[in-house]
Amino acid sequence: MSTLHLINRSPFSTNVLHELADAVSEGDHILLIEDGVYAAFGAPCWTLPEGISLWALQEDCASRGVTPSSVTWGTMDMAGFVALTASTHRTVSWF
Amino acid sequence: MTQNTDTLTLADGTEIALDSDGHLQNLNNWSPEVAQQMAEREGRVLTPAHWEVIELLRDFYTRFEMAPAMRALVKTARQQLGEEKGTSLYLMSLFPESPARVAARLAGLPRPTNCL
Amino acid sequence: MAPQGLTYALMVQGAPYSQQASHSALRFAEALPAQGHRVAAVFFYHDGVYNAASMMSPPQDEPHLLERWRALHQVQQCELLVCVASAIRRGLLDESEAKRHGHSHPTLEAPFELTGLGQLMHAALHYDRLITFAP
Amino acid sequence: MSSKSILVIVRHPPHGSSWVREGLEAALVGAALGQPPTILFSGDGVLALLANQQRGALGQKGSAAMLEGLSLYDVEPLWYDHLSLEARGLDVSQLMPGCQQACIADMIARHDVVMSF
Repeated sequence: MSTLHLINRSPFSTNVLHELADAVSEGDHILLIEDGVYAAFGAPCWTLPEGISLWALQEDCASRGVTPSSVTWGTMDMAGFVALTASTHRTVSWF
Repeated sequence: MTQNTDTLTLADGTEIALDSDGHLQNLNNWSPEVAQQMAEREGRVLTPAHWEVIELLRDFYTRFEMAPAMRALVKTARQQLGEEKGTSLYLMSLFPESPARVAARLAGLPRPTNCL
Repeated sequence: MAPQGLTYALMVQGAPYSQQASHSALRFAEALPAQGHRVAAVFFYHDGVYNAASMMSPPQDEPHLLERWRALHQVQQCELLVCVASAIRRGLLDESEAKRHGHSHPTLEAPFELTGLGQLMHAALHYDRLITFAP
Repeated sequence: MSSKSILVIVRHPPHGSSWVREGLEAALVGAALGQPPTILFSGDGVLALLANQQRGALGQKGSAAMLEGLSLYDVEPLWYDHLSLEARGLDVSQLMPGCQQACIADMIARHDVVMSF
């Protein structure tokens, strides 16, 4: 019964990621899309609980010249995005 | 600009414009006399029981800045007019078809924007 | 392990050519069939209603989002539902609303349809997933 | 209708954008159809719950009046994320009546569908 959280805002312009830290549960997935992928440069600049999978959408990283830190962030193509929405119970968009 | 499809003429000769659904074009034009004429035009006779509901709707709109859907209208009627009148059956008997719509139109509330 | 054959509802809240929301939603919707899923309904709300602007005329070297929505409708037989309250405020009127408000031309055409929020709630309750693409 | 539960999360403040009103509209329609959603105010959304609001300039409608009407649609209580409230230096005494605290993670986990505004 896990949740996919979609982030489409730059972490440097909003507080979304800090809010998200209180909203996730173990087993949830976070997927960065659109301007959200700017969060994928290094280690997260906020603290997340354990047991959360972190992803960045490949095509939005590529268009922006962002190379996600491979230690923290997995990359995912559009097919992976679709698969994540199917394997989780619900999707929440943060904007 | 809104299409002018009908008008009411008040006793003093004032013309009041209605839209194609019979709603007031300008909500500020509402008065009990206007409601009375709108009802006559629709072939309805307003009794004190009808007026009670019309007043209830105007009060709802003033407090909450929206017209109530049926569910909320019934609940408000129950709270303000008592158990007996707070039923959809009772409201339907006063305003057949759709009480929330018809009574809101007569009460001079805006045409609802979100048809269900 | 992911379930197969799901029906999706999308809610699009971002305006075309201002935000990436429409692109993301289209990309996502177009990727569904490859995994056996389909989009059953797209609900346009907030500034997302501008996606239905029938006179949308983008330069030739940019994606024509209106055409993409039409194509999506064709391929996946999805409903393109536009919140009537959001749309009319913002000047998107189908033929009957245009007439009602005294305008000579509609600004929204099939396969887009003006509809109430009830359809969004219906989609949320009846389809397997609801995904929101926000500005 | 199916028995799925819907959570409406409002995460934006009133007046500056139409998000609060549009989220409430969706909740009201769900309720009018006999499926009252849960409504949760989180992040800047908690600011929509402040007491003593009024209409904006140009007659712009806010959301406070609508919020007061929600209980007539059986959409109650008005849940707020308590960490969001604290983070803004506010406490429940500054909010309109009918508000109750919640934890956003639990709320999300307990509902089938989440709509955010």
